[in-house]
Amino acid sequence: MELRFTQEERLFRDEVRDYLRAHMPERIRQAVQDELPLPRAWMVEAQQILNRAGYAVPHWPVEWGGRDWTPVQRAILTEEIDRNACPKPLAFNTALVGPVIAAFGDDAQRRRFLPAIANLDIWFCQGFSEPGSGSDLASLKTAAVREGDSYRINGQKIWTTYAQHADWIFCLVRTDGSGRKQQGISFVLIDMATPGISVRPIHTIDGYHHVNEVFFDDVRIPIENLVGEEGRGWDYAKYLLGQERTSMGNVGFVRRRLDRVRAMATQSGLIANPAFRRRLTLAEVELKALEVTQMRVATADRGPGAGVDPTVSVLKIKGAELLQAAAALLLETLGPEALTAGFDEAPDAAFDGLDPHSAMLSAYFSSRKYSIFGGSDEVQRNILAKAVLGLGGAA
Amino acid sequence: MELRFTQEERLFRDEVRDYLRAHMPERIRQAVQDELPLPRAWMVEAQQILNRAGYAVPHWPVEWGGRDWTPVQRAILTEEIDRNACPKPLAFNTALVGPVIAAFGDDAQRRRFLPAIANLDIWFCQGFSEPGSGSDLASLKTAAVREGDSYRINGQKIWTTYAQHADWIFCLVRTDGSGRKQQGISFVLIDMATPGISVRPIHTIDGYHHVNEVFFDDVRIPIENLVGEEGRGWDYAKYLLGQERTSMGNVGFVRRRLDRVRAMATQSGLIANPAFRRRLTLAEVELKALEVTQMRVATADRGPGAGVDPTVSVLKIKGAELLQAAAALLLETLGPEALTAGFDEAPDAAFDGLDPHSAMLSAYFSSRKYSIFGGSDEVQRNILAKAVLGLGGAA
Amino acid sequence: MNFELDEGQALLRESVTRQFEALGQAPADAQTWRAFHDLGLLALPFAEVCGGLELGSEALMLVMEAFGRTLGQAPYLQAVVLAGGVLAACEGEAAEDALARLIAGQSCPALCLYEPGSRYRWDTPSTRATRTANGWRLSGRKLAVPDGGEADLLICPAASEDGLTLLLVPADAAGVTRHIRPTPDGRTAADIMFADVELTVAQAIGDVRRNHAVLAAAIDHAIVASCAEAVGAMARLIEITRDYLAGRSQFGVPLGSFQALQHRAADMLVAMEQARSITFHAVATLDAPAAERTCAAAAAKALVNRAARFVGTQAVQLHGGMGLASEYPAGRYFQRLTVIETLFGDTDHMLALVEAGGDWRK
Amino acid sequence: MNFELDEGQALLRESVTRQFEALGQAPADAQTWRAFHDLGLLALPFAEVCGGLELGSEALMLVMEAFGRTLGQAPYLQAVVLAGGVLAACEGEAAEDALARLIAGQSCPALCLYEPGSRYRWDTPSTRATRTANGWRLSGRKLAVPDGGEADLLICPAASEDGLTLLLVPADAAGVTRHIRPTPDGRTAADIMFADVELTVAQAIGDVRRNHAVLAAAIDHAIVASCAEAVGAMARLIEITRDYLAGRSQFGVPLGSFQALQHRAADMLVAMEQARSITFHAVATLDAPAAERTCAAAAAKALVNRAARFVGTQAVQLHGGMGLASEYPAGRYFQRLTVIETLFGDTDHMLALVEAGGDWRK
Repeated sequence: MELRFTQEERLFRDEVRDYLRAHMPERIRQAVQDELPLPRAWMVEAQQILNRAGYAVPHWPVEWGGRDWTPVQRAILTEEIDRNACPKPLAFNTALVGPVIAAFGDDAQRRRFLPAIANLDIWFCQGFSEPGSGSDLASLKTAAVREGDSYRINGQKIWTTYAQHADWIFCLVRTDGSGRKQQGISFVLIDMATPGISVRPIHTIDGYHHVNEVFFDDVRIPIENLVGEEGRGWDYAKYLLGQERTSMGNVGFVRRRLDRVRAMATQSGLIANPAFRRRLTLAEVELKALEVTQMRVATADRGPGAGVDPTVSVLKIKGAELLQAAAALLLETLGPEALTAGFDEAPDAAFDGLDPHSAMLSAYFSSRKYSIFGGSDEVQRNILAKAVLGLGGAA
Repeated sequence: MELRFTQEERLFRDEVRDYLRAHMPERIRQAVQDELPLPRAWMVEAQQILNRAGYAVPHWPVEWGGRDWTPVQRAILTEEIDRNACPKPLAFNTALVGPVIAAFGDDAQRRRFLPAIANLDIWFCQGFSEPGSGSDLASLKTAAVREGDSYRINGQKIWTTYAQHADWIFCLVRTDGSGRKQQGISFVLIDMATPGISVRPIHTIDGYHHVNEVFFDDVRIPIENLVGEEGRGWDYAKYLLGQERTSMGNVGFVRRRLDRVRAMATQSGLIANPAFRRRLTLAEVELKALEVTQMRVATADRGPGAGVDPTVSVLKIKGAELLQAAAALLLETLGPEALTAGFDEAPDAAFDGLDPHSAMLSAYFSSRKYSIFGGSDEVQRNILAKAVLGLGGAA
Repeated sequence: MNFELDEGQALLRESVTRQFEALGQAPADAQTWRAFHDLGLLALPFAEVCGGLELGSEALMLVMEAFGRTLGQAPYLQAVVLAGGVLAACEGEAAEDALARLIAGQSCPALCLYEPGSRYRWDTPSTRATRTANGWRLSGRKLAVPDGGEADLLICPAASEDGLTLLLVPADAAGVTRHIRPTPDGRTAADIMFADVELTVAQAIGDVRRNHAVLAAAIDHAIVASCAEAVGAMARLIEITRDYLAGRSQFGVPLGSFQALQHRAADMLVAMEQARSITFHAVATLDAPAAERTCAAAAAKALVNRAARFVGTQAVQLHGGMGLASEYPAGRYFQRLTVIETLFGDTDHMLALVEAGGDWRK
Repeated sequence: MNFELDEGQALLRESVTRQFEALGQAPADAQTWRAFHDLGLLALPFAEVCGGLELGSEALMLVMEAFGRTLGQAPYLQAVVLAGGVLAACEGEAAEDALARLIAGQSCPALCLYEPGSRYRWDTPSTRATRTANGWRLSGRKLAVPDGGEADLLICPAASEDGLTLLLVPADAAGVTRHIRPTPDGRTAADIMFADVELTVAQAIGDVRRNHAVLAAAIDHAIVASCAEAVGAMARLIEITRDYLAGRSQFGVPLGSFQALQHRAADMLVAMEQARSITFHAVATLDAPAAERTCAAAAAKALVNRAARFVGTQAVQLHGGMGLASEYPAGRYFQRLTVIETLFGDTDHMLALVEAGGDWRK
């Protein structure tokens, strides 16, 4: 048991921090700090800066750009990226489709995609959820019918983040409808430029456009775009659930938001209100605990494919709760000005001159998604009840 | 719609208040104020003072001592009894067994029991719950076998409040095990002096002895002690659930406890802490809302037998929550002295000279029961989900 | 005491709700305002001597609740309850004229309360009114005036040598600049700059010795009206959520059969009913002495704010992704409830007002 | 950074837990104390030069967690961590002797911190020490000293002309009166009156310039130890609750199959794991500079208090009536967790300490 960072770990943290501060442009860090929606080009630029230092995909196999780091080092990297207000590597690329291709793709797929995924030369979006599937992902209906050397795909995906930016989409599709619903699901890669794909924006209550519906109408893709074996897509999706564990708590994000609340409240004098201050202090204390929980999850990392670690659910639930609590404090800090602190600009509009207040009310509404997407709070509690507490068979 | 008390209602309230203050002995009111456990004799004395003014059983039929009051008047009485720190009439007598005998008993039972019940000349306790039944009351197993002119009863009841004080017990017993579990249940009255009855105290975490197990070992009772028809006991029990609605919120009790917190905090200076003060103010505001909710429930009274009004569940849930919140504020107010503010005396021990602090920590632990007994919070939420929201069929 | 609607109240609620549903949630326009006029809504709270209907606080509560249920977009709270409340309490020709035009549906006034750094305190404005040869010169900045972009007449409290002065400023007066910004409920609010606006003597309404009391009363009425609106919105949002849970299946069973979701919905109901109860109390106290009235209004808003947040966020949660999409109703109710939270004061501010009122518990 | 136990720690935890389970929850007696001595527990935190084992904060945390799991009744927190911590930090023969006797199992000291009206402030006692010809005369009243009735030696902070003075008072000294009262966890606490107690010069231990720092450090260590105890108690209470839910049926199905109860149990787990994490942080900060150490300890206690209340009350709720009965374990864990809440400071006090520490967030 070593509850403190070692000297090596502290040196590593300083190295990461120095690189980020030296290389990430101030305009990008400021926009992240202000929680403004970033233009696509900035996100690509940021990821390439990370990738240049080996910071985009350290958890990948070394031959594909990974670094042979300890779990603590990887957790430190994630935290420093967040703490220094750098954009995180695009999770769909680096945490989701990349590891699947690395583990289950063939060599041709690996060579074609992995370097481009790491460098965000190809932008992937995720096609898992469907209308009506909700948390019951395996009930998906989008069908891929084998016709010679290709699949013909028909169906619809929903809540597809950044589909409007994406070059490719990775999808779970049904290639066989005869068995249990978890069987007959396959994992395919689809070029968004393929004829028959259409994207419809879903505007969300934060006033922005992040998510979309994606429609597939007789979309033909070559069978080379199948990853792994036909019918094993559900296994690969479950493999993914064991990945991307250390960033689930959004620790650095919460920290930035709480720091912002404290700075604003100090400037406005609200900090002198002890009742407000106690709430802020409590959130900061909870965050400190969450930082340790994150490190516990990180150091308990049991490698890819080891399945679900239930403590991840603690991290996910509490991270969402704190992000929402911080958003509520932000709202309180704004006072009557909260009314107009957002909703002022179209997404990806001309970026300069945005009021730094303008995204704060959006942040409040946007925060609700953290307890819904990526495995809702309710799903996480089911996992805890079943896996840790041995309570199951519930309706 | 008349959101204020009428002139008549205000006069009625003053009349009740004046009587209570003039006739209820100060020592009894002080003990209630201090939340000390009352000796049996004091409870009898208090109820007889109420009964003399027609305040013990105003909701009963007029010929048996009831008053033809409006629901608002009855609610005002309940609140004034609580607010002026008077002991409430024993619910087992006046709210539970009395109305059942009045509605379903025969004339001999009415004459024999109702006046004595109203005046607490006979003290009844309740034998509904059994080990293992929990919220599933109808699963009860205590059996009454008909043998000539008597029943032979064997079984066990649990959580029987004041069994140690009681002269009689009213019980749900199984007279027929062949049909659905709700069928074959009968409602009987049993003299606690009957051979074969034994009472075992259950000591609770508040340090007191309120509840008991009651064992029936070949207990013989005359069939005259059956109330109503054999096999209809479950209907009578459900009828009871429609009674005693206005006191479920414990509004006056919460008020007294919060007033005590404010007085103590003012004396100690804790009230100057704004964070504490906000919590107290919020509780007081919630209580004000609960007072109105209670009046809404009272004025929506649809008469006996109309079945369950789901708004009662709001009252029950919120009343328990506030009583517990007030107990927590009491704990906070005590500071380090909380450690020794209770558990000092045996129940019903010599009463004089008890430290007025001595029951406060007991009150904290005792408060937990309000969300468990009388239909747990979970049962109340099931009722709301089903009756008001139309959501049902849950596990 | 009795919480049932009488015949007239039931009729009012029914007709208003039907009309609001017919108007839908389109942005308010002149036609809407005309319909409000024809329904008598613009005259509803005002004394008969001013040409009002004097229907009382309970009637206003029912109208606001119907607003909440239907997510009505018209600036009724601002123009009629808040600004109208100030105009009705001020003597003098200018105020009387302005009120008459409001009742006639010819004017839509707005009260400008908050300033940079003021938070929810409105009684010590930095905006200054100075005397000139012809009347007054007004300078200052007001923030986040709800529906202030739609107003043709601005009531601007300012500090002057006399005390708290109320000035009636036409929205198109020289020196007035409005920055109109969208608010999350699909409406707008205005940041308003008054730069050396020249006003006549007659444009100062009211009496400086009474202005504080006039504003306090109008704000308390508007606070209670906003509580009633929130109660209506919560009640409807709970129905929407119930319908969603009952109608949608997951893992082969209706969402509504999951006990954890049922209990959440039950808790939303509990919060809403408590909010309704405290709103009743505040309505019943609107005619009480000022200190008591302010305490009751603040107490109501404190609890309504908490309930609005709980009901709003949990409705979104129970809707899953659908709750986040602007095109579905749940999120829009959450947005309006959030806006109401920020009006007149957050929970902490309201609790502090209750405390400042001294012994309000009776 | 690494949260796995090393071999020695795993061994310590195992042997201590086994021993504690064997001792059961009977009131602590001389035999228990002897067993603690033999296990090395009385020497565990102290420096080797004093005859201690110097095993470090992590080892103490493991011991306290085992205490919590088994509801151990011995006055270890009071005698070894709190009073022992003060003795070990004071120079001079009297303190050294007292510590040696503690380590040898021959003495059971207690530190008297709070007074009537002091709430959780211990640094400005009203208890007075005045100089006499032979040493000191001590007068005052201390409240609610946990396990103070079992102590043979009392450490009493008092105000004197020199400053904050620490006096070693044999519990049977003339002028000492103890009122021993049961506490809800089945143990006792003492209200202690010091009435003109005559003491020698040597009975004033420590150095008035350092006494505040010595007490602060010992209290912080005890706070963190109490956090670890609470974490152990919560972890065990969650297991007990899980077993109850899994083993008991209602309406024909196991209680544990009701989703609302499952989710409550899951929330208890979340609260406990967060409490464990912040306790790790506090343990890791015990050797940091005083301000940082106090902040971390206070932060831990704040979160542990909240978790203890949630886990305790919900365990009782999930047990139904059984949770209220003293003879079942759930209620007893709740009782001990409630006592821990009242030790050293409630949540509000702890958050205020965190705030007073300035910028503790790094």
